[in-house]
Amino acid sequence: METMTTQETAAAADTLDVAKIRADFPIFDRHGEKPLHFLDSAASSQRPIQVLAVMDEYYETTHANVHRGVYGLAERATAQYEESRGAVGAFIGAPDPSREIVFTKNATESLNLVANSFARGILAPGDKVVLTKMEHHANLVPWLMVKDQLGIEIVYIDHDADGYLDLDGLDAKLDGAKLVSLTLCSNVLGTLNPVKEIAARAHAAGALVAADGAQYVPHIATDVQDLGVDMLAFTGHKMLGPTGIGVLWAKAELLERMPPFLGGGDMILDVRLDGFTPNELPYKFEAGTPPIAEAIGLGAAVKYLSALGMEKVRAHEIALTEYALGRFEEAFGKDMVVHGPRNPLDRGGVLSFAYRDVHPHDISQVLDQFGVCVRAGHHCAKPLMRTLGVAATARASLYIYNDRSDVEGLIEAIAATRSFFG
Amino acid sequence: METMTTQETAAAADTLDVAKIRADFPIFDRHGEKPLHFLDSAASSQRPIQVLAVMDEYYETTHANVHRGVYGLAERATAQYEESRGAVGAFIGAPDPSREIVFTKNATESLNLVANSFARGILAPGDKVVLTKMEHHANLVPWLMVKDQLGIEIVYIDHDADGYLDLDGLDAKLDGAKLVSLTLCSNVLGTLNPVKEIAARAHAAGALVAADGAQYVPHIATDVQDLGVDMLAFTGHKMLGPTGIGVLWAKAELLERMPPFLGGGDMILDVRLDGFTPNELPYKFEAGTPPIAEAIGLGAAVKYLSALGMEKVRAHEIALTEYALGRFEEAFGKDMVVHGPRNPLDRGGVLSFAYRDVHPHDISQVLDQFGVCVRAGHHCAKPLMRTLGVAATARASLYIYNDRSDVEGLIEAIAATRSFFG
Amino acid sequence: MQGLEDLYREIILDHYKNPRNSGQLDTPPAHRAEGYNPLCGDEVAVYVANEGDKIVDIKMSGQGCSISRSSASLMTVAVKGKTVAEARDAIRTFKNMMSIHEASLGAEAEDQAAPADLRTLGELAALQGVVKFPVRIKCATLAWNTLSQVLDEIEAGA
Amino acid sequence: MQGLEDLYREIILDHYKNPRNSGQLDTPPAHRAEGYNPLCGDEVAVYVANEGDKIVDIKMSGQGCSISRSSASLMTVAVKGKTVAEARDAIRTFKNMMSIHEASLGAEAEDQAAPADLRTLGELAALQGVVKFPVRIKCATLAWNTLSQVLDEIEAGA
Ligand SMILES: Cc1ncc(COP(=O)(O)O)c(C=O)c1O
Ligand SMILES: Cc1ncc(COP(=O)(O)O)c(C=O)c1O
Repeated sequence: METMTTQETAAAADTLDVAKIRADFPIFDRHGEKPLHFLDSAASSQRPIQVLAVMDEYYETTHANVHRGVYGLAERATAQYEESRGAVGAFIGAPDPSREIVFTKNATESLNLVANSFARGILAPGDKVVLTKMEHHANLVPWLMVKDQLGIEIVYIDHDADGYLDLDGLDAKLDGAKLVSLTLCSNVLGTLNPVKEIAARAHAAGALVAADGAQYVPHIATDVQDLGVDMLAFTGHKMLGPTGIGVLWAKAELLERMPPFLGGGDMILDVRLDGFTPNELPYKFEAGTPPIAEAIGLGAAVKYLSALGMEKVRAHEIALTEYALGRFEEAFGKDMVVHGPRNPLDRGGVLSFAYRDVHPHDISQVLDQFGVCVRAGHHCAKPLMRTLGVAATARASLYIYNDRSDVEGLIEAIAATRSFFG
Repeated sequence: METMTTQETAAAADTLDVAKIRADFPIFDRHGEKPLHFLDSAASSQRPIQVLAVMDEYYETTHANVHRGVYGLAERATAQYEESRGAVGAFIGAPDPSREIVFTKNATESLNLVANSFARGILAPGDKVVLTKMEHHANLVPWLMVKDQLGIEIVYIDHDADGYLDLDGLDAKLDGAKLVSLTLCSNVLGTLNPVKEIAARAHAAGALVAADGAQYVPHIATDVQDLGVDMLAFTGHKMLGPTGIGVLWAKAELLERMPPFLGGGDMILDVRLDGFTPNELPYKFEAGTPPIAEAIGLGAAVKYLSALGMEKVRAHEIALTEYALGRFEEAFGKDMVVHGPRNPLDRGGVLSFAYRDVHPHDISQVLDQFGVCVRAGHHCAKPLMRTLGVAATARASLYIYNDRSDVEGLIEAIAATRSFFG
Repeated sequence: MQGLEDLYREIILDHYKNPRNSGQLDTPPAHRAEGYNPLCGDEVAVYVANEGDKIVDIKMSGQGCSISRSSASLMTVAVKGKTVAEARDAIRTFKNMMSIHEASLGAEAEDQAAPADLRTLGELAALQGVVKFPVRIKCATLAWNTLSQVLDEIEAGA
Repeated sequence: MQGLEDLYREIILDHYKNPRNSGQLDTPPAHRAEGYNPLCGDEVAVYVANEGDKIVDIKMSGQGCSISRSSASLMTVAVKGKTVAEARDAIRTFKNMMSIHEASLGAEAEDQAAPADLRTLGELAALQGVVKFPVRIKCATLAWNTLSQVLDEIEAGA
């Protein structure tokens, strides 16, 4: 999937000035006394002052409900909200942001929108939907619900022990399928899935492709047209944006065919006591007062990321992943197992690991005493946990404000678990 | 519905210090040059610094994803989020907030949750649901969708020319009904519906009662037990909270019976490749990363409102409504028609009006030149517009930061429409 | 209120108070389409009677604000007696005039209305002030989009 | 790491590394229930063999962290040989100990565990430090909630 060599990426990484970046994130100064090794951005990232300031400025100077007001404040609020739509669309290479970007509350709602809308208007009982066994619950449970309600068939793509999808039997699985929905980057294994290839083969088989970009869009320059997918879901809080905002991008002609999901204000052209006419794109899918300030905050977040340069963000993460994998090996040898692909070019900056037989909860607890924040649990991917043969993993995840000192802090803290767990 | 006399309420109103309140709302200083007569809080209110500060503080010192982290930040974030649940529950008299308060993105999602969950697990084809003809689209379109999908019957309670519900034929309508879903306060007419009576009669007939409190909870002390409803939906941005946060309260035993709506992280106990087990209340209904900062902001908003005292808030609005109705009469006589009940005790602070034959859009446009913000349109209540025999109305709505000067500003601006529209 | 004078030009107020070609035509033989503005509930119905590709009569009815009503009235005057192709030109020119704002917001700038075109607009140029009030652009274009639908229907039927 | 010493007491680590009553019992005659911690994926199965209202044998199996495993192990020791009513008392006492934090967060304070109760807890008191780590309370109570389900089943069947 990647075209740079590791050398090139390491060189590019030097250009991301982590100290300068950290200065933009108040939490590193203000969270408490210990230094903060925040290694849980895959669960939720932190926010720079630039994003917080834009939202405050909006509330303090401009707020009014959007789309329905003639007066100046409402007009300015609407313009800012719609500009964010444009900025977010541009960030992922959407050909027609003003029609194709739907704001939701999180990636989960985006994926539920897809599943429910497909269930209501596109799928028929018995239709086949293809998922992978490494999906986040957000791209799994909505389909299990559709299965219960409509009686569709769900077929899963397997993966091997290193976390690579097994594409051998893919064509048989695609045969007759209506939709493939898969993650661009596993939130547990870090695997970057070969979505371009899968999309091409799915399209050849007549299936549409939905992508879960929650762990991808924040980290890797994204171009929906290049990826070749039909839909893309992602979430603001993992990419420097506020909580409460998610995105669904889909091709306009597909959105036109999809029936609405949530009903209410803004999503209608007309309502009678016996029926309604849906509004134009994208409003048809935006029922009720949208997360206005949050959308504007996400607009500021993508501006911040674009200013850094997504190529550099990615290069930084590759270099840091490579560094971490090397240092783990040095420090712990066989005592530490990192799940997922070995090659840093094949993975995002997500490092799920097992250390000896210390339970992830206990690891995370001890690490917290060192100011090291990692997630412990099933990471909303219980079926994947089962194929890994574990109940939970510890997961350290990297982002733009992390550097080698965080990796060293992590290693020191992991070593300290031995004082309790021998 | 109200027990105070107008005299009493007028006296109580003097105790709300509007000048002091306005000082808490930066937008009045910062929106631009003209004085701001913000009379569109029914569409969305403004926010006090107290709310913005709590959210900034959260992001700058505490943020991490909730519910899944063992480390300190995540624990503190979770505690703050759950404390807000408690505060919001206490604000509406919920007997068991930690299980009964579901955070959503807005009232619209809350009402969609009810409609979809009922459709999936409680209603059967042919079942009867009772609405009113003054519902906001948010409490109408979801049911029209359920009607399409499941084939339920929707029966409407009428209202008279003054905006009072017509309860004469109610028992026949309730006969065999499974659910009554109605607004506590019309966002167009201002009517405060006799929900206690309707709930009692609905329960006697074996029907459940869902209430849309979007225009009620921000303005009137709310006690779900006293109202006697089974469910209550409302929205943060109309009550000094941020955008992106809504609430559904429902009785725990009802939530237990309701199947989940959105699927994803946090709402499951277990997921297998062929099915899932939903989580406990209220998490079962909170799929994905919730609007964390927004919930915390709403917690701060209800704290602000509670400190003012909801009895005083209501008294202030009654007094100001009374003043406005009197002044309109004086200034415009028959040239101005205000929709809804005449008696200020029977209505919320929402004043939809027609002025001569000037179109609401034109009224709002002219008013904007005077810094007077009113909404013009169908207010997401198209069926009600049809019974009113208009395509749109202009609507001025009052809140804690409005006073007589806003009413005077409104009157002056309305008079000025004559320079264009004779 | 100098801002408002730009919006509420005299011609506009005149067409609002005295709409031209208000009413309905029998369908068939005339063609008809309806437009809504979901933001404000405005509605318009446009009726076109054609002979071949010539618009021999046009009427409009509905409810709306001064901008939407006057724009509809001005439109009927502008296209009555014209050919379908000429009417499409007028629609394009008018919508270009209205999209100046949208273009400046970053939307694609299609083929911008040349000044010459604006001159051909005649009285319609009075609606130019709407561009400064972006929310009202939808009011101004409602009737034109609806006319466009009627023309589609005529050409589909032909 | 003084905070952690409160959590990871020696008794706890001992029960974690050398769990007592680990394993399964045949069902029937034994009764069985399963518990999940959805936050972390921990699972426990509790097996109880009873004679009348007496718990004659108890086993537990599953996966979990030191707190959840040691709590399960300590629980089996605490209730083995006790009556169902005594076991329910133990559950109540234990959960009260764990709810001090929740109570301070505003939840209702039910019948607070009296100090006397804590003394009757014996080794279980080692888990008291968990209260300072609210996220781990669910780990500590998992087995107890599961035992409670098994007891419900036994009493329902009786
Ligand atoms: C009566 C009523 N119900 C529901 C809503 C929907 O609220 P929201 O747009 O925040 O979902 C509104 C406000 O628009 C309302 O006035
Ligand atoms: C791969 C993946 N998909 C979807 C989600 C859901 O995102 P959210 O919780 O913001 O809806 C997440 C994050 O939790 C994720 O990692």
